[in-house]
Amino acid sequence: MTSTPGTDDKELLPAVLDDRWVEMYRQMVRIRAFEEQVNELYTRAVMPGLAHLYIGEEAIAVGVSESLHQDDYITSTHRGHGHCLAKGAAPDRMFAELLGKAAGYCHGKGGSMHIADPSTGNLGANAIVGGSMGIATGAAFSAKQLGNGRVAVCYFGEGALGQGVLYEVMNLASLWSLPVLYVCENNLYNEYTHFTETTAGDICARASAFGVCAESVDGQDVRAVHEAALLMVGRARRGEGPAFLLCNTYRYTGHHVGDISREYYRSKQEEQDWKTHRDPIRRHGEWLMAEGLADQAALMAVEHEARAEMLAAVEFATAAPWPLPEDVERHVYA
Amino acid sequence: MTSTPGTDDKELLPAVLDDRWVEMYRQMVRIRAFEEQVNELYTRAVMPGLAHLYIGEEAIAVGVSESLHQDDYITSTHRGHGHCLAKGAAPDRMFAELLGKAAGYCHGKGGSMHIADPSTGNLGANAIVGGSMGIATGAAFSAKQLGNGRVAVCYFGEGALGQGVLYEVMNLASLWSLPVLYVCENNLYNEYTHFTETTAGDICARASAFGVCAESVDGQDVRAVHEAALLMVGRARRGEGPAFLLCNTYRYTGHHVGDISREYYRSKQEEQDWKTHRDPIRRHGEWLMAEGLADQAALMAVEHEARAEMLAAVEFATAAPWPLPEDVERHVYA
Amino acid sequence: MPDTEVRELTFAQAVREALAEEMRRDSRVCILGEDVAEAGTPFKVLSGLVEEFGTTRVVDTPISEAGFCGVAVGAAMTGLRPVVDIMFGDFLTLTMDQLVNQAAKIHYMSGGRWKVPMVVRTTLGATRRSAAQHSQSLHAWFSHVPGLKVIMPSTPADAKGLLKSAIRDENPVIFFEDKMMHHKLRGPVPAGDFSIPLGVADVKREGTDITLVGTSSMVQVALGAATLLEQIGISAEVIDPRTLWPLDEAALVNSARKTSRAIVIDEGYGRYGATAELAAVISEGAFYDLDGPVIRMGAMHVPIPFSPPLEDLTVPTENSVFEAARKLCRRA
Amino acid sequence: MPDTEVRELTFAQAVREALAEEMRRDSRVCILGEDVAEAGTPFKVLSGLVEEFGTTRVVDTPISEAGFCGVAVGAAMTGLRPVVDIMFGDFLTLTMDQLVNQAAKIHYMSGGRWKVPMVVRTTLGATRRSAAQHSQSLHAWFSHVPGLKVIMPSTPADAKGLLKSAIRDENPVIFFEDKMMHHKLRGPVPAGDFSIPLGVADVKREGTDITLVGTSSMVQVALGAATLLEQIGISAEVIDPRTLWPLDEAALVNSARKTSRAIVIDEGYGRYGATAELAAVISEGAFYDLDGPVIRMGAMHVPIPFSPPLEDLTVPTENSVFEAARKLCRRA
Ligand SMILES: Cc1ncc(C[n+]2csc(CCOP(=O)(O)OP(=O)(O)O)c2C)c(N)n1
Ligand SMILES: Cc1ncc(C[n+]2csc(CCOP(=O)(O)OP(=O)(O)O)c2C)c(N)n1
Ligand SMILES: [Mg+2]
Ligand SMILES: [Mg+2]
Repeated sequence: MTSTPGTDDKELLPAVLDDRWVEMYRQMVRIRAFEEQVNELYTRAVMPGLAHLYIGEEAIAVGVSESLHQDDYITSTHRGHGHCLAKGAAPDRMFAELLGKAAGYCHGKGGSMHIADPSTGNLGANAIVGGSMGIATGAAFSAKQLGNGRVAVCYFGEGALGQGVLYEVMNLASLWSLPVLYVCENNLYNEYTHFTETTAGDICARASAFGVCAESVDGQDVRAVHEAALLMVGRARRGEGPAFLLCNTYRYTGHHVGDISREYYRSKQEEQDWKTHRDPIRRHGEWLMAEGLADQAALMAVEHEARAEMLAAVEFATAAPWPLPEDVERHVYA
Repeated sequence: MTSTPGTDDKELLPAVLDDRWVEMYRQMVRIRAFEEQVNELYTRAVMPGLAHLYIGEEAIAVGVSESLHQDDYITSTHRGHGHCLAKGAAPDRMFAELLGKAAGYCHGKGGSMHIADPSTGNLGANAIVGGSMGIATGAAFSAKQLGNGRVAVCYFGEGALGQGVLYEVMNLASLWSLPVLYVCENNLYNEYTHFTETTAGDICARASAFGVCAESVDGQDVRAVHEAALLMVGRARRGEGPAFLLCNTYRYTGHHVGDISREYYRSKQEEQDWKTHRDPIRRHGEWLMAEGLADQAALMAVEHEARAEMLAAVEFATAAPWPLPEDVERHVYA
Repeated sequence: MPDTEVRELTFAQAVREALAEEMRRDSRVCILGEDVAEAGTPFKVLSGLVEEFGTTRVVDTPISEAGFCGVAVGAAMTGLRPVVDIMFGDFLTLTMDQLVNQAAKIHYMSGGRWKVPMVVRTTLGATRRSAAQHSQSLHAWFSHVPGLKVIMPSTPADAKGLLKSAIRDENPVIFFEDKMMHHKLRGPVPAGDFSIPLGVADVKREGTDITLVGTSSMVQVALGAATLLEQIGISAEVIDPRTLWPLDEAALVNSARKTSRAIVIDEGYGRYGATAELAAVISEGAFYDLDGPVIRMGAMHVPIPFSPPLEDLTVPTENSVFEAARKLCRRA
Repeated sequence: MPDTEVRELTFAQAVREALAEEMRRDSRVCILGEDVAEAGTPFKVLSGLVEEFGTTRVVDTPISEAGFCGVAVGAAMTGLRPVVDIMFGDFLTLTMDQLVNQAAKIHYMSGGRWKVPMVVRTTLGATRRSAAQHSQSLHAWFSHVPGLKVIMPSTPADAKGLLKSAIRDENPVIFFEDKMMHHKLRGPVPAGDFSIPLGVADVKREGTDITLVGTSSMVQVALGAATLLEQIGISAEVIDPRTLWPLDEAALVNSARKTSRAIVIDEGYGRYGATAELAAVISEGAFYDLDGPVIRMGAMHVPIPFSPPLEDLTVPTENSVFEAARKLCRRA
């Protein structure tokens, strides 16, 4: 985001890193470090339920979020940690939520799939595939009616292209020129099924048929994502209507943390190819160095800091207390 | 339809009329005569509830149905009388249904919006806008699985483009190459709202984005409709997949029989223009005469016969008995 | 004192008045639905509103019930107070994910951090010759779902007072209007600002021998039956819970304890419906005072048929309620 | 006698066996759903079926619940017998128009001329740490709708026998599986063709002092409570209706008349849920034999929370049922 994110250590970074491209590197690294800790918690059987990791897809949330203001809205998905962090969520309260603790963003009531936070414009992650498309479009409807200049971003996986409500709300957004950006993260799989088995025709054409401006980018290239998002967010903010950004990407790990044996639906070779040749963090780091925007040591420092930040956050969450029994009946009605 | 329809008087027509184009004229005239009687029944307060007339749109149902076999499937809409008749339904049993009589196609339980008839492949009219898109696609799924060579036609108004399920099932039909034809009847209005206020982008592009072969035709030209339908049905039957036929048309009368004062949503002038310049029956009649396929007298005879047929059918239905009280609990479960 | 003036209005006029007053009071209130603007809905309930408030606040939508309900959820979270129009209650089937998985749960799932102050106005009721897909009364489904409130007004005054409370409520509220009442039922309605709290039942008629609990359309049926019962010397009390959730359990239980007999009447399907809950609440609370089991009367367990003589068999009537009450009282 | 052989199977194995046997018997039976083929569903219930029956009969779909349910409706009308897989019962919200306005009503609306022989297999149940949108038990909604049948198996044998009946039924049937049972609950299951008629309750344990009516997941809870009650000298009868519609009312009523006390336990939300209907049926039928009101126990009226200590408070447990039963018996 162009406004200052919520964590403290950011201010401590050396001046040379105080550059947007470097900031994006840092955000991607933070997301990956967060997810690695999630996996760790799961492996240690400390985390209740499951979680869906964003590792490999970091460039999308970061490239998009860096084009937003703090009070712009996002909606997120079951694979939502990256979206939340990139929009400014604090890792400690996120981990607390993942562990079901009272200090979590949702008082422990939401868990991994429901992180929500008004202070960063996060309308909520959603465990229903396609479940937040209406919500994001509605936030854009408010922004237009109230004239507050905000933009709403709706993240979803390519599997959500199967949900009819997407076409209903794209039609509405187009008719009413709403400031909403639909960001489709095509990581090739709907759970355990390749998207080509579930997705006919042409993805971007599905949006443009509704008069929604559509474009496809390399989702492993944070600069490409960011530049496209900047353009689309700008259009939307100027009242020029909705846009659809297709980001081609890959999830490195399982559909969820428990999805360990994946060879029946994809090869180890395919996974390795993406990790080796298209890793968004490594690619961006190499570019930063080539451009002289950062050196190896600076990038290493970013990684160390991120890891330290996440370890501290895990520690906070682990030590945090559970909600009280009487909390179970609170928040049913406002 | 290419197979013989269910009514008897057809066999009595002179030999010169035994031609497909003349048959289509006859079918259009029958539909209009049917609908005029429906309006009459409503005006006389004999018909329970409401009905949605197909007057002005006859060329579509006729042009499409004439490309189908008797055992091909159709699904229809709230504005369904024309679809049912063109597929071979008998007017007497239809009127009986409209009056809620036991002799009706559905034992009086369905009424105007639910005419269904397995013997003519009519899977049912539907009072939910978009409600039969899944059903038609499912019938095509069966046809493919069972290898029986049938095709399913799904009729709907342009208002149904607002229902997300259309995009869900077009995706399925495209992925699985199902023999289904989506026929969109764009009569310019969703009830009392012009379709441009509800429909963004490009209608045919919405289908082709899903890999569904799409084409737009003049829905007031029965030959144009028929030729497009023949092609699409042929493709589908050969296993080449689904198609989408956009038919541009107009309803001459109200959204339903009670919609009398329409000037707040459309002008009398607009209505008159369509009736005068684009009437499908008159245009086709003129063409038949110009081609020497029929003379004025023959066309007049068709009209007289149709009117007589419909009057007899109304008489049958009026005299028919109500269902018995105990019928109310029959047919809940098979 | 224009605020205490009472006029005779139709049910539809009362609904429209509530909306107009709330829209004047609060610029965040807006209406979304099919043919709500110039057409004023097919039921002509909203006629005149677009002329006063314009098309940015009275918004015609495509036929996309899921889509525009979803938009309303998001709009409600971010500063508006949308009132959604779902023409026939049967079309709620298309909105269940938006209302049940999203609207109802967002406040709770977010630990109280987001709110969804929206109203869904919709219809219920049969006997309109509209057949199986336009005649359902599906309010029991929503009453089953924590996070939603469910309102069932039975008079023009209740319609106005409860709709105003619904619009001011911070939660998603489903407001069911009997479509047969819109223009047929007239009644006194206070002018000006007048609201009725949610969760307070109303005694529509006092009585001593039997309690008739009616909802929405069935309140008039119960009142009609009470008149018939009076003629044979049975004094029936008619109670209208007005909101199914929150539910004024005490009012139902106290009346049944007083009369020692109860019949609950609702136009939804009879099995696994609202009558089951109302009967269970009364049975639990008044068990030791009841002379006989609570009788439930709802729509017959059949899809609503089109044919008039069949359709008329499917819903409780004054006569069928009268007969059931008579039997229950005699048995005691 | 291979047909009377009885093996220990998990609930998931029993479901799979029923499907495999029916698919072998009848080539019209096919499966539609997300990740049903190679993945065998995320719950691994269908593993192995695609290997035997191929991808034309075990069909992976896009994430389009409304769309593929609709396809199943049409396919059922035209010669197939589809079994649809809706992964989490919460996703049924997306299929309500297809199931309620279409599948449930087509036979009736067509005057008996079309039939819709299809099965929807889906899941219910909380305590899996899946939070509010993946933990609901929405069977009450479907039981409310004429034209649908609703099955709630509680043991592997019931799952097999009832699923086979569902597939052979000529109507749309919703089949709810408790997702916590799939791999945790084992039990004896007859090999070969073995079906259980719909509408016949099962006495899971005989007793004389109190009737515990449990559905699906709550049958084990009731049995656990019965064991605890036995230790304090209370003999509990545990009845499982097995199908909520058709409902074996006589079995419930007769048991309650015998014991004079009843508790109904169901994992759906407690208000306007299945417990209300079951309690009302018992109250109506056994009124004069009951010592006290029928007690209802369902999920707390809250969206299911993620946090484990909170989630565990929301559903009835052996202990809470034991306490309620003890109270009811003491009071008598
Ligand atoms: C409506 C609905 N259907 C099914 C599911 C189960 N489900 C959870 S994630 C998922 C796959 C989603 O794929 P995609 O949208 O591509 O997101 P990804 O997991 O790849 O990020 C499915 C089917 C769900 N949560 N919601
Ligand atoms: C899901 C649903 N929403 C709304 C309606 C109410 N309704 C009936 S017909 C209609 C307009 C349909 O327009 P269109 O599809 O263009 O068909 P036309 O009437 O023009 O033939 C509407 C909104 C309905 N029946 N079903
Ligand atoms: Mg994906
Ligand atoms: Mg139209």
